[in-house]
Amino acid sequence: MLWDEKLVEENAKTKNPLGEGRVITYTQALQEALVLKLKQDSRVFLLGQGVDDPGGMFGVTRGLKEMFGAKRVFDTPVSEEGMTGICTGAAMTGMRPVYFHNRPDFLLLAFNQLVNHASKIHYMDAGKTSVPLVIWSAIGRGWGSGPQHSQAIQGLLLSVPGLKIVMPSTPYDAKGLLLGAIEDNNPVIIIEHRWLMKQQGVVPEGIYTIPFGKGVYRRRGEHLTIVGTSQTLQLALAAIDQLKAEEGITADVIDLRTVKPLDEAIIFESLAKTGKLLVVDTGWAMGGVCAEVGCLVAEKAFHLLKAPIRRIGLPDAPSPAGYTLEQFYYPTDVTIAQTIKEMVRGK
Amino acid sequence: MLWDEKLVEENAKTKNPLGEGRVITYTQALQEALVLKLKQDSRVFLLGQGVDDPGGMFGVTRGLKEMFGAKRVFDTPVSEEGMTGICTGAAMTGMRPVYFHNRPDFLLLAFNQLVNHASKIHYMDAGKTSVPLVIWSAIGRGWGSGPQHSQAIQGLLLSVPGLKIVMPSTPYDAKGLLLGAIEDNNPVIIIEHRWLMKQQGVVPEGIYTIPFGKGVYRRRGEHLTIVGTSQTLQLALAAIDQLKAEEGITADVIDLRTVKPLDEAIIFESLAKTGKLLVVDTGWAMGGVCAEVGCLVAEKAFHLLKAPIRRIGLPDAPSPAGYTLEQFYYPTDVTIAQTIKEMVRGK
Amino acid sequence: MIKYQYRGKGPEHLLALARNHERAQLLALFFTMLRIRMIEEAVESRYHEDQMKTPIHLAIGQEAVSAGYSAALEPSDYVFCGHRTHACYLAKGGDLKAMFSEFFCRANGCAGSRGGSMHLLDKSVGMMGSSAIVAGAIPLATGSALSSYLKDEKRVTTVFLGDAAVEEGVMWESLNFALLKKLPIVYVCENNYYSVCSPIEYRQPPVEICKKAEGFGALSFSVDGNNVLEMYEIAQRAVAHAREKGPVFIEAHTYRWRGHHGSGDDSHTGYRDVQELALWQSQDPVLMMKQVMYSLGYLDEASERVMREKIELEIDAAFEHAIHSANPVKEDLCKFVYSEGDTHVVG
Amino acid sequence: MIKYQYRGKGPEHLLALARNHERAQLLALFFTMLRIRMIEEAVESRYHEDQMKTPIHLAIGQEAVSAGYSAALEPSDYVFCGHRTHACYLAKGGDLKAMFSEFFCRANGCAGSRGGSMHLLDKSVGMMGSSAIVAGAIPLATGSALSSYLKDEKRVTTVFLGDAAVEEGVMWESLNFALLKKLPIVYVCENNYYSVCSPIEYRQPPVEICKKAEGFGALSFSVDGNNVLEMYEIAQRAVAHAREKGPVFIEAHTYRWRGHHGSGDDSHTGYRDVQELALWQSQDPVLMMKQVMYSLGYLDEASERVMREKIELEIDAAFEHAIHSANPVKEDLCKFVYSEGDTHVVG
Ligand SMILES: Cc1ncc(C[n+]2csc(CCOP(=O)(O)OP(=O)(O)O)c2C)c(N)n1
Ligand SMILES: Cc1ncc(C[n+]2csc(CCOP(=O)(O)OP(=O)(O)O)c2C)c(N)n1
Ligand SMILES: [Mg+2]
Ligand SMILES: [Mg+2]
Repeated sequence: MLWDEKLVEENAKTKNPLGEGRVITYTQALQEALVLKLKQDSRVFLLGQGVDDPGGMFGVTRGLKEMFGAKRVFDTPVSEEGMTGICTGAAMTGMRPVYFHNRPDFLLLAFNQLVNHASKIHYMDAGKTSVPLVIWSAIGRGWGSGPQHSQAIQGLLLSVPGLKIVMPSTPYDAKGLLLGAIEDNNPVIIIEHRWLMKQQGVVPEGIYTIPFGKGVYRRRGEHLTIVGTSQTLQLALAAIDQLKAEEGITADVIDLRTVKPLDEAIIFESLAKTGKLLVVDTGWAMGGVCAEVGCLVAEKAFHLLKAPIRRIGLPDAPSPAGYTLEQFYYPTDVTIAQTIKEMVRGK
Repeated sequence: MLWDEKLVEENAKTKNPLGEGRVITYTQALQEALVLKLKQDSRVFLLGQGVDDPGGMFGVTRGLKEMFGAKRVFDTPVSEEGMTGICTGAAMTGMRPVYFHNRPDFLLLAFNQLVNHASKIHYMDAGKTSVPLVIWSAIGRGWGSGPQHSQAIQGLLLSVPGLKIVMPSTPYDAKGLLLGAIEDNNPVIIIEHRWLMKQQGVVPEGIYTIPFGKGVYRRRGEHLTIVGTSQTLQLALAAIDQLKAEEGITADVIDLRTVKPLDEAIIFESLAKTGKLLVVDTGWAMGGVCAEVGCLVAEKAFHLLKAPIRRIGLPDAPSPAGYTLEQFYYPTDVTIAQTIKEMVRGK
Repeated sequence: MIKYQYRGKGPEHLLALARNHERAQLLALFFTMLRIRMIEEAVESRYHEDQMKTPIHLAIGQEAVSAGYSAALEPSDYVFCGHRTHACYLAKGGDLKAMFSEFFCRANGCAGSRGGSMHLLDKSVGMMGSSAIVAGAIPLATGSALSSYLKDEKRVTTVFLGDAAVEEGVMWESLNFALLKKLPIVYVCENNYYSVCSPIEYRQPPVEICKKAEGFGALSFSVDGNNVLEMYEIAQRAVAHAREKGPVFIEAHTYRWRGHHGSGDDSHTGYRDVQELALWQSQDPVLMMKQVMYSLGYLDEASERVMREKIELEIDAAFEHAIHSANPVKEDLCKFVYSEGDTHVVG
Repeated sequence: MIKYQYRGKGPEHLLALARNHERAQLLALFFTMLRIRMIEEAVESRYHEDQMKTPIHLAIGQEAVSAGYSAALEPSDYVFCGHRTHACYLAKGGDLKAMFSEFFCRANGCAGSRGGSMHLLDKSVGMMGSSAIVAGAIPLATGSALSSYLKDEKRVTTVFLGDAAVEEGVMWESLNFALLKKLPIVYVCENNYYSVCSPIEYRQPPVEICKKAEGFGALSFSVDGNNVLEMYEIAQRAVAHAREKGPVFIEAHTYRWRGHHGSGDDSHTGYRDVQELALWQSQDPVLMMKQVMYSLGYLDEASERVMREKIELEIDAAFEHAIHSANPVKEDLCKFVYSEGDTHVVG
């Protein structure tokens, strides 16, 4: 097994799921959401490169073609812009496509359809047309994927009106947010992370949805507020758990779940207590989710802030392919812990 | 003449150019830069849809085909992604393309080549290849252009490593920054604004360049710091000039000139005096240039801040086509003045 | 120099074809064309008043394409188009009042003043929408055809596009997918030889557009787009084929009499020869058909006058309607950014 | 089920063609193929060690395409390719040590460990670069050909692409532009019938890829990509045509023996029939050529052994080199994000 697959698997093993109930993996949770919706709603269909192949999108879509037929679950040409427009057109005319990509990097081919079309049609048509479209992709960090295969591009889409952007971090959320995305009448981009795919978690059976724009506390604490999503939030949790054990440092850790819409209230609520903000994101620190959350707080909750905001994302460089350079590139629980310590010690 | 052309023309007439020297228009200044470089450097060539037609990109490229030949100044197919890659490939192999678009909206078709290729190749090739490419476009606000023809998308590109983003606001800067862009060895995106094209200004003859990442004070004052670029900065200047005359409110007004790289030092320098920051931008307020500048200050100059940051950009909605809706959509000198007053009065 | 010759078979051929059609059908076709012509001329005649604050892309000279083609469609069939919307919208039965209201930026415009002239839609008659992005509607229409395939409907979707739209790669991505799934779609390319002021020879090598589509495997036709009956007959074959067997591509040769946008001819600017325009005007699709109608005795001065008066009345009423309709209000601005609509499940 | 038959003329034809070529030429071609095969097998045999932390896309089974084609190029000609880089890089003369260093993520890798296996380049031999984005290199290569046109050079640029790359619209945008300007470029499509695990029948209607290119107006060839001499002969014609007259498109039919990426065959997963693989393996391009060499008396066991030993020594030395080279250091991470290089003016 390759180094990063091993890492992901081990990581999944060491982290035991919290709570009571049925335990399944992240990919199983996602698949369950798809099965439920495919059964319930004949308008839903799945497509994407290799959606029906033996890999089946990390296993998420494996077997679904056999279950629901080749008409509703199908492979596509390698034509991201065209297929995004085709999905948009299908959504405009009554269907509910769920379009899978292996990596968010490939969404860059479809920005015209995403930004100029899918996200604007409801507005442009004065509400007469809706575009219930789900676009799914998983950040491909690791395995030497390199500059064109590891990007986290949510920051590039954050300011686009009409889009919703979902970034789950647990199997429970992954399922509930995907169900919510399929039910939503707008284009929803789901950005998963490859490194979460083998995670286990408690996941209820049946349909449930997690509201968009509502964050959740993953930890409660005193010294600072940490805000983020997805895999970087998991790192932050590891960091704070360690710091709590070692140095008694605690934090409110807020999982935003969706970055657009973005739950301002929960951030302000927490800051009223802690006065210190750390924003973490899988994308570039500059100009993306970190910047938006940081600015939002400096704008609307300035009086709550007791210290400078800190942000942890990627440096202003493309993601390098090589293993060693990758180690320098990505934040880790250790580097996050370091920043937390600086913030708490007031350095 | 259409309403917005009239407006732009009148605006240009009422604003008399400051300073001594030769006065020319914004488009003349841009053309001059092109002529100088085409004469000086045989590697430079110009292309774009209609670059050689009677319109000639607001007049910027008019007559250049006749002057430099159809081989070096040429029209292109309507293939933005392809042509961006073609320009990138030409730049990789020793040429220096200047690629013109009427509107930034069309750049969205080329995000794959811009973000996955042009901006990454130098890094990906470990410095062995450079991509000296200039991409020029002008925000198409007005004339009922609507959601797909008026966008200011600099915010979407801000976090992309390897790109430079230039947003001039005066004829002098437009020429000097374009000259600098053509001399730069990296992909440079120039985002102009249609409403500035008829402006007059003092512009030196010959070649001069304006360094990237160096802002400039357009006004000096006491009560707050206003940071921005392009046409919105012009509105902010109108607002503060009015407020100074009427109420004695003064501001440091900083024109960033380039948003990537971004001049942090000048912002912090000014904030040390004023303690209050207003960021203005032609793009969406959320997640773009405003967010980055705001967060930057809350992160690195928090101790200088005496009040919440404010940002003025576009609301979280597509740009509507209709005249009346446009009036509600865009910030004006009046709405900016209102915000400034609130900030100074400490509301 | 005349670059683009009329290559059709002229009025005699129109007359010959006319003999195979019913009087009523011929009258209806003529009426559709005449109505489009008169509406376009009326819009043009008022455009200088600057009350229609929207770009206009007049179809004058190209009426036979939409008129002839759309007559072969069922009311339940769908149409999409690009920026040159007027004729497609009217030929499909789009509401004139709602169109004029849109031009006048009124709240009751067909796109609620959000879209302007480049975004006309009337879903009650199957006019599904348009995109101001060249080729942007092509995948949308293909997606609409995918919906029909998924729903086992016999509905045909048609998309009108210009000669420049085939330069966008998404045209070929869409056609490839449509052929792969044998979708019920017709691509109607109005080749008027220009993209804005760029002649086709600056954008494409000398290869027939329909040959490209043929190379991809589509049933393809080359048609005299100034001959409404040739257009109609080919459309009938195309629509029947699309409904039962799959994609069809039609290249209709025609010519735009006015400037790319706005009112009036712009040949004097030099990008095309006035002789070329004169040549094509001598093959006026409306006049040719009128003469055929006269020579067949299906129309005379009196009945033509009745027709014209009817259309004039309709136009006047529509202008009245638009001019006296209300502008949008501030609260409208941020409506319809997101669809809150039902998520009704279809079992 | 065997979906994709071998359609070439088999070993007899190879032998027949061989009679028209010099012994030295044939030996050189065989050596190139054998070297690629042995290098690929060596990489594969060590991949499980997990020291080459990079995705690999092996060319085993497809060697004749790059080997035969590249023999027709001048050293000064340029080559670009996609993610399946190894054979193209080696056939153009790329440095093996730098390639292995890249695989081992070393600082002295050909892309400085930034690009990984999907970004091989060696500009000293005209191997200009590659893109991990399907079809991403196609416009880059077209731009390189544009450079040659602008510089009045006789250099030919070639881009290798897969059968899926023609599904990206940018392929057709690029070809259209190349034909428009008659650029010196050859597009070599290696049709191995699969994109990852997706058979071509899921992605394209049953139309020959080269017919599409022909429809666009390109001189097009369909070639047995397992026959190195057919490949070489067509390449000579293609390169000569490209150098003097303009674009050529070659579709080379071949087959990938290993999984899409990584090591080993993956036919057992069910996306392709093991019989199909066996069929194509019975048309082994390297073995076929070897047998021809033996039957012509140009090679015998002794001379073959000498060849193999030479290659083995080279491979061992290259592994030694790579394994003992230094990893990048932290300071390398943010190098080369921007080019500070000269802006030397060429008059
Ligand atoms: C992606 C994109 N690029 C450029 C433009 C600018 N543009 C608007 S209309 C037009 C001409 C299109 O020509 P054609 O498709 O032949 O249609 P016609 O106007 O002749 O009907 C162009 C280039 C655009 N709207 N979208
Ligand atoms: C734009 C884009 N979409 C999807 C992918 C994922 N991907 C990587 S390789 C590949 C297969 C390409 O198949 P083909 O072009 O036939 O080349 P082959 O691997 O067969 O040599 C795909 C789909 C990608 N890299 N880029
Ligand atoms: Mg046209
Ligand atoms: Mg393939």
